[in-house]
Amino acid sequence: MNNVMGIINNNPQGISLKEITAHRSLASTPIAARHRLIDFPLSNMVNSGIKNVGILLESRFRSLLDHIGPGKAWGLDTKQDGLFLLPPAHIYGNNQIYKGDIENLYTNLDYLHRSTQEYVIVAYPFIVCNLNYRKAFNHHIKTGADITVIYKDLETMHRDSHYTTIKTDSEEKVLDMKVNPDTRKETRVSLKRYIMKKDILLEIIDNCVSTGQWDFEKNGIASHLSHYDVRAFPAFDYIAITGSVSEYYRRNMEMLQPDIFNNLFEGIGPIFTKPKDEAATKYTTNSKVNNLLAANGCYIDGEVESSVLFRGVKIHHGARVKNSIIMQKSEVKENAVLENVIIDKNVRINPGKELRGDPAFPLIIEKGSVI
Amino acid sequence: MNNVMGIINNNPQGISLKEITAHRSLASTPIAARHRLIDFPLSNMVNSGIKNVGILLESRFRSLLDHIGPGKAWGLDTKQDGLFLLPPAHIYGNNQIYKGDIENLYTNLDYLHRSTQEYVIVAYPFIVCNLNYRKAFNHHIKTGADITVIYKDLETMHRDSHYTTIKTDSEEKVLDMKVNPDTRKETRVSLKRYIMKKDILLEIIDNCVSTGQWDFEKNGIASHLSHYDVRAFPAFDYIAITGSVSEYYRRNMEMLQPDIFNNLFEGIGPIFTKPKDEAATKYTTNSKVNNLLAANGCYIDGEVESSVLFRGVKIHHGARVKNSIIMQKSEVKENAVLENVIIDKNVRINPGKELRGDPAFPLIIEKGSVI
Amino acid sequence: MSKKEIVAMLLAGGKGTRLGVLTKNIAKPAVPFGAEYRLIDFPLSNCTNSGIDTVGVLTQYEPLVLNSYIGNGSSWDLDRRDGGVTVLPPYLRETGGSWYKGTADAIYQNINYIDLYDPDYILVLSGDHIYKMDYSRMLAQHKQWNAEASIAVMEVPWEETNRFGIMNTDDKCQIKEFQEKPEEPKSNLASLGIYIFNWPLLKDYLESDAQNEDSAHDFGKNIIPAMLGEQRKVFAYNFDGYWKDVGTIKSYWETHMDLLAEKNKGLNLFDRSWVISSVNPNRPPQFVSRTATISHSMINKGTKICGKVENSVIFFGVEIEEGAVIKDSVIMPNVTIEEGAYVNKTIMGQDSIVKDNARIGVGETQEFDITVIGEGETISNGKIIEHGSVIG
Amino acid sequence: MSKKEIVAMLLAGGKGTRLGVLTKNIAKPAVPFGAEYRLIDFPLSNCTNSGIDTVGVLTQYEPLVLNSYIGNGSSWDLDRRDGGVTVLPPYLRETGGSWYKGTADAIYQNINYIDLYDPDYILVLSGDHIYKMDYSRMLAQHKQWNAEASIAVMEVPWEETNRFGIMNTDDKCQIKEFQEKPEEPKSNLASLGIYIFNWPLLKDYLESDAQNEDSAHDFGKNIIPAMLGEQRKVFAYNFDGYWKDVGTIKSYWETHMDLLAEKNKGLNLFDRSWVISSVNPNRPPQFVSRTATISHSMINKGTKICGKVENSVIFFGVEIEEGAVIKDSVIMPNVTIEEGAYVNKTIMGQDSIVKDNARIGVGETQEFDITVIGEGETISNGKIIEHGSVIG
Repeated sequence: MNNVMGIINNNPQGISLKEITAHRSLASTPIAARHRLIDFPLSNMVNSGIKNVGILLESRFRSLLDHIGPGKAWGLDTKQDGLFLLPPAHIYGNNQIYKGDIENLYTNLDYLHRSTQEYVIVAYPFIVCNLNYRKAFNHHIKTGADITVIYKDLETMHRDSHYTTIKTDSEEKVLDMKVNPDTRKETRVSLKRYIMKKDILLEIIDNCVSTGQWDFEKNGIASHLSHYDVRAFPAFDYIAITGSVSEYYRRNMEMLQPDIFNNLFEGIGPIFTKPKDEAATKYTTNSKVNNLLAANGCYIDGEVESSVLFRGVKIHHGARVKNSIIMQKSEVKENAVLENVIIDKNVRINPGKELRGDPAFPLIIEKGSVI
Repeated sequence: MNNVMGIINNNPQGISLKEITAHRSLASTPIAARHRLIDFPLSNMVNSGIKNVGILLESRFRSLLDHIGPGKAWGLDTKQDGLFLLPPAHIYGNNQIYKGDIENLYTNLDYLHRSTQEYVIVAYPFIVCNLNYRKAFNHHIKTGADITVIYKDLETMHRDSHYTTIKTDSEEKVLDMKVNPDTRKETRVSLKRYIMKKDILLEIIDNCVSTGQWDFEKNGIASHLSHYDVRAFPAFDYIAITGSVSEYYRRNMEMLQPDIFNNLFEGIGPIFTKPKDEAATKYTTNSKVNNLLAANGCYIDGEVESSVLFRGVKIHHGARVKNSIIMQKSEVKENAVLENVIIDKNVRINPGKELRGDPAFPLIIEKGSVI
Repeated sequence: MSKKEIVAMLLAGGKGTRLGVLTKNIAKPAVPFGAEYRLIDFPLSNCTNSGIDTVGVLTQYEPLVLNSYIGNGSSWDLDRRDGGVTVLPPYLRETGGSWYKGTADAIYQNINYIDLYDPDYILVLSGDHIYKMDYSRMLAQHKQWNAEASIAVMEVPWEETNRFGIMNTDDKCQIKEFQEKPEEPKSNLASLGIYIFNWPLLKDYLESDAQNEDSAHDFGKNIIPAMLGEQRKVFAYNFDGYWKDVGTIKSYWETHMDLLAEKNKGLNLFDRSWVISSVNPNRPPQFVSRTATISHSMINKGTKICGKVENSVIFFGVEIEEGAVIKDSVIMPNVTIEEGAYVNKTIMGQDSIVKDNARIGVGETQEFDITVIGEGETISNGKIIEHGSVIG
Repeated sequence: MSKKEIVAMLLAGGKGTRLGVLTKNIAKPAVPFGAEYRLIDFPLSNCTNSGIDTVGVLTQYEPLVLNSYIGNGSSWDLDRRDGGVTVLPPYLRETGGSWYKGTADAIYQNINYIDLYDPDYILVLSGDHIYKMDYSRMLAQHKQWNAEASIAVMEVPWEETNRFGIMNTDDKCQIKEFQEKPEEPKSNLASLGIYIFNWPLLKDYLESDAQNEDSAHDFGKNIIPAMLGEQRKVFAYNFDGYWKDVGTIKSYWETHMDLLAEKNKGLNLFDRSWVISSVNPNRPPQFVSRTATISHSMINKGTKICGKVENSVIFFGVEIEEGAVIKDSVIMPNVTIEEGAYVNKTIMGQDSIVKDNARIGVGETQEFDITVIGEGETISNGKIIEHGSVIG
């Protein structure tokens, strides 16, 4: 895979996780107790042997920069190739409106030109999976396709999600592709992992820019199915689409199931993340737990059921937490009660407070709040 | 100096090096054959024992990011403290106009709060020098001043520059401070290195923001000389103010003088820069050179006089280059003639072309041009 | 190389025979500790946190394991342009080569390494102590008092003085006498094996000690007494934090129980102002199933807990299956405890396996009899291991 | 540790006695080369550029210098999470320890290191050859032809065959016979000392070679002949780029003159597609004064040139004062040539000084008589050194 580079297309594309992405980019959204969304596509690429990865930055890139650093956790801190952070286009001027990811790619054309790899894989970070690209890439070479899209057959999809469906013929040629269809007709959902020659990506960028179109997936691929030979390649492992708050919540809860947890974390390759020195999690004599994902550095003196705890979370005596996601360093004080809640980082829930959301509409408590 | 952090105030402040800073921030402007402006303040801080440095990014930060990376060249790639890139404020929204550096500092208040150091040094990268802060810092502690400004007595200053003058009493207390005065009355010029307690910086930010003022130097210091005890501390080594294109050109030319070169590079501490693997510079049998600063990877087959050549520059047979600055990877083809010219990177000057500027108005050839 | 004010030399050479089967395949400083760490993480992190960026690690045995754990030192911010951490095994010279004969000889054989940095001071540390200490304070006292050598000491209970090297000081903290494990102690100030020396002076002592064929080449037995004999200015530095030598099975287990204690006796691993760093293995979050019960325990990431865990410390990579019960135990990395197994007051070595329904640590429990299962051992189905046994 | 397809073992043990005073204080692989590099930069950069990220460097002598040059390997992108570069000096074991007895013994003594990565193939390299080679192509041929061992070879002039190990192959490139410096060569294919072996097979050969007390434990003399004797599939890999052994003063100087040649004979250091990396010393730009004349030379950064430089290679940190003349010479790092001095066809060792008006390399010039000034030597005012002398 020395001949393949990766692009992580970290652009909003109309996706918002409301308060969760108010101050961070989608790619740096925390998930699964000790990860961020970008850990998955980045680890997948590295595990497949890709050594040159560009990440399109959107404007709220501070937390992403903190998390990724020079790419050391992924072994991408090299002098040749390695990790490249590609600034967004619209920060060069004062009054520009963000048009779409194509603009972002266009701004960083010189990076694409400079890279020596012949092929490129474009991946969107909000779809989480544990994937090795070797098979898909070999398939791409064998079929001689212009573009290969990786997909999964998903019987049920939630209306509140954000996904792209494809329709193929018997030879896996893509006949139709719909980005966020209002009515879903196809069961095959794109993993938003697109394999192609770099020259084709450059051609798509050029076509889009010169015709004033700005969405890579819609304008570059979906509307050019007659122009390019686009083929589909199936994935069978677990995937998590986190295209809306309810989907994001549901996916975190889903990972509490042992089979899904194992598939994601003990599957094809390790999922790397930025390491942080934290002591192991401490459970006191009062702790009562039942189905939990937890990072290190937590202190559990209360009751926790079916929840996801990030680094350094404190659940104090008598507090009860159920079906909730609690991010880094947040604290639930004595006898507080939480159910179906997403607590962002550095939040403090005061003693005795009760907060309840609904599984379909989890309550989100913004970063740094004291309640 | 474990108790001191650094802020590199990389903000335009009305300074423009025209085409040279069109696509890069001031801090990443190339200077002295193998450096960029930021190498100097950053090396000064590191050489003084400062281990925590924040760099205010302005919007064109891509080249700066490439150059600084994780701060390895400066030994700042540490887990605790180290280098922090502080994004500009105005990229968070689409329609905001850049107000001033205070806004930038304000956006990154949490970094300032999180840092454990008690003191802070704010330095502006467009003034180049080789400085150790220990003496100035000890002086700051001894006098008990609120703010210490480092200055140099400069008899002659060019009108086309960009500088701040100070007036002091016999005890070096600053009585008056003028940012870019139209008529210069004082010979003492601020090095734009300000030492203070972090609490005072925080107070200045707070004061400015709450009164709608946005310039750290003008609104934070110059207009508060009665409120704060501001003291001056003299520097005696060479300094180069690069506040305009003609100043930038003049300073590069000045470094061709052996005494200035020695003072800057063999003075107080080494000036670190991002290393790049390049072979040594090759001179052919045809080369004729006379006073030159050159980086590695150049190929000199022509005549070069009193010029500064950056990495990988090629001067072909019969070409004549005089009093010029030629940046990375630019090429001067056979028999071309250059005088008083600044050539940005990746430029090609075709065979036989003649380009002449004036020392006061050097001709600038934009990055990537073919002429 | 640029000059350094102080260079630390970490004596990590001990074979750790008192830790028995736990050090069969790994050097003592690499023994796992506290769910997340190895012993050597403590002195290395203390160095970094104290602003010491040049550390030589003296190791006696095949250096590969320690070398590969330490790597380039980046885990402790010790991958510095100048200095950083360097593993120093005994090596062959043109004139031959030899094992380090004692703690002083280990330093003596690496004079060249130290001289690269031309330091004013040398800090000598051990690799098997658990504590948090700011060495820069000790150095400050050393400089302020114009000492030639400083030794960190701690008050120990009078009844335990016969287990330590005891320092007798005058009222200005100057050490006048040193008693090794005395029957009749004159004070209860025990040496913690942490020394600061003026380097030029120490070099002289090391060189003359190296000539002395009767010497054991040991700091405690030879160098310090020689300095005291010549009325050198040797001062005590009083340390009042948590400090524990984990060189025995008993103290190793005890220290883990101290960690779990409600008021953890002073060793707070959660304190963000003095972080103990380690080589952070890349692992998924800990997974606690619906069938798990956890009480009064520390559990690392990369674990799967489906059974009952009580008063225990669980390292990464451990799986505890449904119905298994773990009590008062230390479970080292990558151990699997299968369904229905029972583990009581036991230290389980790395990569060991307890099969279905085996029972470990049964029978009458003596106060400090701990059961130990060696690295990679497998306890077969239904097997019963008596309390206090050592397997491996 | 994760499995690696191939691990490189770099034999950097040679004392380099043929380089004389240039290797008095530094191991041969650390000898400066080409204004900017050290010899070891070439095989290390070749590894990185070939996609090999795990390299063991076998060194015989006090490992500090090489250790500190190699550092954490980041200069060659060899500071990898898994693998990277590791310096492997001979070390003491419980059973004692010994010098590496030969090239094969050096690998034999480090079987444990190699087995950490469980590789399919081993690449064996030397530390004193200047060349650019894509080892991944050699590996591709090795795999495609189902070889058990592959040896890189190059055609040399027939009259020089008696200086090399000559490989006689059949028409399918399979090696049938090996002649060490033959008087009557059957081919002109010389071995470049670059081998790929299937690791399990090589391990067997190394183990039985280690038992053989009559063996010199050398790849060329023992391992390869043993394989050929047992009809193993040993293939030649033809290399047609620039390759030079710089193990003698003469070849070291010649290789520098090759570098300066207008059509530099195939070794292009400016080629960005195969960069040779080095530990980049932090230095100011080169400063060329108004009094300087430079012709047909390579000059590194961190130099100050005020005199005349002709047909020479100048390393970093060199100062050439006004009126000094340098001709056909190699000036190693941090040399000072004072006013009016004359240096002709000379290799100046690191940190040496030529005082005012001294003259080096005067008298009648024999074709390959090169003057050599050793590391740190000072040539006093006005002194005259005859052509062909060796000082130091």
